[in-house]
Amino acid sequence: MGGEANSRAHRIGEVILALKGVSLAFGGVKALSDVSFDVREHEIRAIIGPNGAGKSSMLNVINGVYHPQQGTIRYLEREYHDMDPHEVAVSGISRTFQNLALFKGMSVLDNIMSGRNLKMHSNIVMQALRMGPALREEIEHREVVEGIIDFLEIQAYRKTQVGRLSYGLQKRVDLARALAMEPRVLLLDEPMSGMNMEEKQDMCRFILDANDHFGTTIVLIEHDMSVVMDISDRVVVLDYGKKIGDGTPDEVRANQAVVDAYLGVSH
Amino acid sequence: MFYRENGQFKSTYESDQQMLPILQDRVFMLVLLVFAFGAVPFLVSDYLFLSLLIPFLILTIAAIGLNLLVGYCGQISLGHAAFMAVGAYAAYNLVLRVPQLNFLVVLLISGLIAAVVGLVFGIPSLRIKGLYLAVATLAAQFFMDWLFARVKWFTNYAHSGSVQTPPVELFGWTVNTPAEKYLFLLGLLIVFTLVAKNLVRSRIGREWMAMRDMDVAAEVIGIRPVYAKLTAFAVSSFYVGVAGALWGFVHLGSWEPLAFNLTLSLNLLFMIIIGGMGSLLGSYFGAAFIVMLPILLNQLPAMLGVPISTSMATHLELMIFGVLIVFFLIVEPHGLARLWAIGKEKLRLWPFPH
Amino acid sequence: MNRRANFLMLAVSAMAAAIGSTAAMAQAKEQFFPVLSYRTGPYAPNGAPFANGFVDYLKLVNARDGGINGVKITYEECETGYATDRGVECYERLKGKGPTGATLFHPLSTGITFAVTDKSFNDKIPIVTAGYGRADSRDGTVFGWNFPLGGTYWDAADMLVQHVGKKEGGLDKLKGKKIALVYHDSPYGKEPIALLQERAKMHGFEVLLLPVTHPGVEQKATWLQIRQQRPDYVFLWGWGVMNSTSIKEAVATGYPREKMYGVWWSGAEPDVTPAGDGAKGYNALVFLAPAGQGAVHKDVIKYLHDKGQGTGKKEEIGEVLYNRGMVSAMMSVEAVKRAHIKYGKKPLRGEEVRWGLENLAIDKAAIKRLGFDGFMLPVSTSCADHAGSAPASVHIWDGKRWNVQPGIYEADQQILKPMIRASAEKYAAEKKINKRDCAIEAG
Amino acid sequence: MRKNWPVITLGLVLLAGLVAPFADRSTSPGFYVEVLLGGLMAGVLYSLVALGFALIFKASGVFNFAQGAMVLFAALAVARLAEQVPLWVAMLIAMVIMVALAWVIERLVLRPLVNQEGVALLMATLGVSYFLDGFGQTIWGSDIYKIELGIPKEPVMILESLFQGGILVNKEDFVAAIVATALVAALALFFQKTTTGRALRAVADDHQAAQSIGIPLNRIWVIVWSVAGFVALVAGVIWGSKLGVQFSLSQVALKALPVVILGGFTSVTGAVVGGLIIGVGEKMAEVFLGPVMVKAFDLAGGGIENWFAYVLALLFLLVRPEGLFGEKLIDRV
Repeated sequence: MGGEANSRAHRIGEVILALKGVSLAFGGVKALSDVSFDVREHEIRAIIGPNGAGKSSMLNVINGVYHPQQGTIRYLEREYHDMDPHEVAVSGISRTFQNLALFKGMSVLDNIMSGRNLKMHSNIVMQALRMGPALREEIEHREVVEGIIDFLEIQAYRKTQVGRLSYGLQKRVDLARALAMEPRVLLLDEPMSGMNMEEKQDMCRFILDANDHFGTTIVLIEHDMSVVMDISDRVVVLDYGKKIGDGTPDEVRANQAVVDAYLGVSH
Repeated sequence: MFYRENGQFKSTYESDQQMLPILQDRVFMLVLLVFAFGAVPFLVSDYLFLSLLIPFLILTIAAIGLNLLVGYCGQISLGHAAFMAVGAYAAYNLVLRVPQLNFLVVLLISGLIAAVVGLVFGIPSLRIKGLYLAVATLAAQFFMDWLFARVKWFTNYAHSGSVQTPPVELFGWTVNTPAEKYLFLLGLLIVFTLVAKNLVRSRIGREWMAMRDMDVAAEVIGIRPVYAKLTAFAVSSFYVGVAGALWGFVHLGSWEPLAFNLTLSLNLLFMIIIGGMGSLLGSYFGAAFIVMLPILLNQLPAMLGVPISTSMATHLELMIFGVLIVFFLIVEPHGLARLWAIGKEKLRLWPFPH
Repeated sequence: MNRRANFLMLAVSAMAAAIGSTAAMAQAKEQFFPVLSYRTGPYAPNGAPFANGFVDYLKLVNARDGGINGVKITYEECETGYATDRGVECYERLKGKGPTGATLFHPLSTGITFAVTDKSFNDKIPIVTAGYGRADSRDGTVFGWNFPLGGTYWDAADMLVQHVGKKEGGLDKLKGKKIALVYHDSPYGKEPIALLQERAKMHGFEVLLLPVTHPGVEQKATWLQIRQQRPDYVFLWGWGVMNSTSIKEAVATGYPREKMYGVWWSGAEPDVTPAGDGAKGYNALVFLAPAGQGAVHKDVIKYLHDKGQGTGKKEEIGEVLYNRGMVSAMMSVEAVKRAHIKYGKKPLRGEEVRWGLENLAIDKAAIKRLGFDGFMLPVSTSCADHAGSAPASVHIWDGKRWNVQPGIYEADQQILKPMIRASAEKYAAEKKINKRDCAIEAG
Repeated sequence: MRKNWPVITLGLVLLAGLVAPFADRSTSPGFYVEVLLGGLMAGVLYSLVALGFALIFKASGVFNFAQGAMVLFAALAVARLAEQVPLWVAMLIAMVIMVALAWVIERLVLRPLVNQEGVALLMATLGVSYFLDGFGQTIWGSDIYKIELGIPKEPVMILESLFQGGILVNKEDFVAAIVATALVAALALFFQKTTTGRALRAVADDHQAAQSIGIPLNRIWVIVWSVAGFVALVAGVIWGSKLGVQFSLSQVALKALPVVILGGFTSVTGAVVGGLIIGVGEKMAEVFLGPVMVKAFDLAGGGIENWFAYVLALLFLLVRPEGLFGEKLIDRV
């Protein structure tokens, strides 16, 4: 597997995202305590851990949905105490959601198009009249979106309301929407949960392709150990909101604490 | 059998993004427009114009406006009649104080003023959601009711607080007879529908719907809730403000602050819920339903030759209205527009069941 | 299929309606009276007796006299619920009915009056507002179709000021006094404000404005303010439940009922009875029709109620609002009779009825002949003055019945006239109306 | 401390509002106390209706717009029945009718609409309220009817020694306030102490969990709507005896809406405290602030109490979206 990673078009680069001493609590419940880790450009970074370990909270901190009480986040040479979701999106981080946060009332096409919103600039009057730049823009971005639709092989469902799609397809639309933002860093929250083997393989391929073709840095939460170990460059392990391991898949696999806390219990 | 899209292929994205992609729909719409513009003015009595069609056309604009906010952006408002009032009083004062303005410009400015006021009252939506927001919007309703009743400048110091308007004039055309009013309003409604359609299938519409469907996810893909919600409030109030100005100038001709009270706000909400939230067509259905139903129910006993007192007829009307609302909510919570869509789907497959 | 069916229905109903309204049965010798009423909603307790009196009189004319000079009266009620939009719909619904269209309208709400005044110019149907409506509509040169017979709220306010002035021992004694106006927060309640302020300027008293929100059940704060400000008099401009609530709150805050004066719409039985003994000593203006029974009531009982044809309960015959309904109907019928002289004894159009209304002359003899002796004072109108003289008295509730006090008041037209002219001019300018010239029309 | 600052701010603002009238020297303490009492008495009644709202919302997530119509319906029933039978019998029968009504509403409206969105449910209750308005007037009539509780209506002077001019208190209002307070206390106890009350709270917290431990949801709903019907009955009788029983009663309930948003939809305490704050606040505002505003802006009359409560509630929500005592909701992704 390592060989494949080395043959990538984009070499793994410098650290672009780093969390330092992040703690997050809801009321009295601690979700994260003093977690630090970093992500390098173009790499696939996995976050693993048992249920309730604080993995999703981690992502939510990164894209500004939750505001941590302590710690800093360093992204693209800038230091933040907490992040603002809009700013995060503008600076090129996008994500998918564990429990599907698609826009259920909208078609597949509209869902993915909405991922392009930051790249569209025509004003509201032009949109109202659907004239000139607004119309051109719609068509331009539609072409990009069609490219993503082709890439993820969901052409047949373009105009279907996403609420009516199967779970696996919805996951793909979720990914498509995130990709439509042309992100530098893509956060994937259990992209393969609830999928069968074949769907999982497809999804793996998409993730790797995205990483390979577009050079997207990927931060991934996944339960399926074999997948994680297969595709990720480095793995961080959380348990009860604390980091208990960090390193290449092989290192993590060898880490006794991880084995006890996670692998040992879960499998 | 005749309603089918087979063989109609789209070769460009532009043609794929048409409003009515299916040929038969376009033909139907054309026939409908020709009928509405060409035939209705000659067929319909003044009573139908004044009591049904004109209120229907104006309230449809208002319902579309409210639907943009509630149905598309997911923000509830129980106080939209207040923004109608803003539009109406703005138009009244514009016509009064700047008489040389073209009425279309007056409408535009009134709408913009309503939009600004709507935006201000939309600010709470950034903090509160759902039913809390619904009740909070009542503040707009009661405050505006009060404001226009109390601040004398708005009513030009009318001693009874009631204002009257001159007939609408447009490029030398005085919109006076019921049929003229109908045509004028129909024209406006079509423009407003097209604009609304354009908005909801553009970026801004997608942002609204994203806010409605999953606000956290919307934020994460870079949609600013402030922008999305406030534009929805503003655009919605613009529509409703224009509808208010029309309601005052074209329908009532003279009104008091009570003309834009809570009942009207609730009726607007009924329109979009019964018609279908998040559907422009639904706004039409809902407005028609709410305008027609009470009048029909009120006259039904007399039409059927059942001799009952007017008070009984009104009580029956209230009861049936209530029952129908509950009935519709139970049978088709997505409104008449969904029924229409289902009907169309069936027609598409007809005569083959699958 | 669905939509085509819808369309067909719409088209058919549209055509049916069109045919129904135009193809009038021109031969029928009938005069159609639309009756806007409100028998439900917050104001039903007041609306019902009025409507019953109105309809009873119309029925009586048919039953006793065989119609107006042989022209049968037909009528249709339409429920407005005191709501303006419903009222306008009723107006539209009824204006074209009958062989000659609606005779005239009694909108029975100041709000509806404002709305339909607008339409009267096109439809050429008189709007009769007996004791309500727009104060400025007395001016027939601008308000060609409005007839505030029996006086407007400016008349009423003026008479009340005169009355309290007399009580104080002269209008000049009002200087430094404080009069609170507790009013229904609608065009109805706001109408008298202009006149009161004018009078206040003249005599140097202070007007305290206390609006009460529809429907008027929440008046605690209003009466606390009265308790704080201690006005010398309270004028009550309420309707429906608001009246009785005001009197109850006056009791609760200890404001003397003797110093409270209601307009003629705040001085009926439903207004005082809910307050029980507390209402004793409360005053109200009464114009045209105080409570009690006279010759015409006997006829109503004989021709209608004894035959089971009565509209409402027998007990309410003779109540203030019932009588007022009857008088309103009577004046309408008399207007038609008057117009028959000019146009012949046939069904008349609204335009022709207007002539009758503008040349109304109900003198003492006529009142007696019609059986209204003691229930109204003479009325006469002209093209320029659509209200005629509008005298009224004050009556006091003694806990059981209304007692009319001696002394008949009439508004000081010296004060009213310039105000009416100014207001009417403003209306004409806003609506872009060409004024009528009464001299030419008469010639 | 930091978390409570909106509440503290509100407290300070209200306190300032309470003190403000004395900026005008002519305010006499006696009159001030009268206004305060007037506000409290109005507030207790608001609390009562707000409690009806809160109960139903807590147990079934329904924002019950029909509360006002229920007040009217119950009052009409009592008034008309009392013409035939003694008052207490009339009230008993009316209570039976309200329970039957609760059952019908549960069966015909709520059950089919379970799992619908909040707005749809709100609209449904509006439908119910239209129906009740029409139905009530059809079977009971649309005149003004009386409910005679036998409380004297003449006011009494108290504390004449303490304040100049004494304080005018209306016995009727006073009795009403006591009854309402007792009812509020009883309901609070019912919620906290009885098994059914605890079951109701369980349902409110988690429908599925409540069902899984064997609390029958439908029965709970009938109970809670019956309780709301009972509250409506009491409010209707109190108001009806004060104002006369007629159509307008149904609109008084609108006054309770700002109370529930200020207090928090789900909170019994919130309904009570909110009612008092709003009752006192709007009377104070109308009597003391109103005339100042009229003078300052040359308004055509005061009447600010119509919106004051709403604006107060709204401003408060801006700093504390869940209301005074409501539960904070955390979005989970």
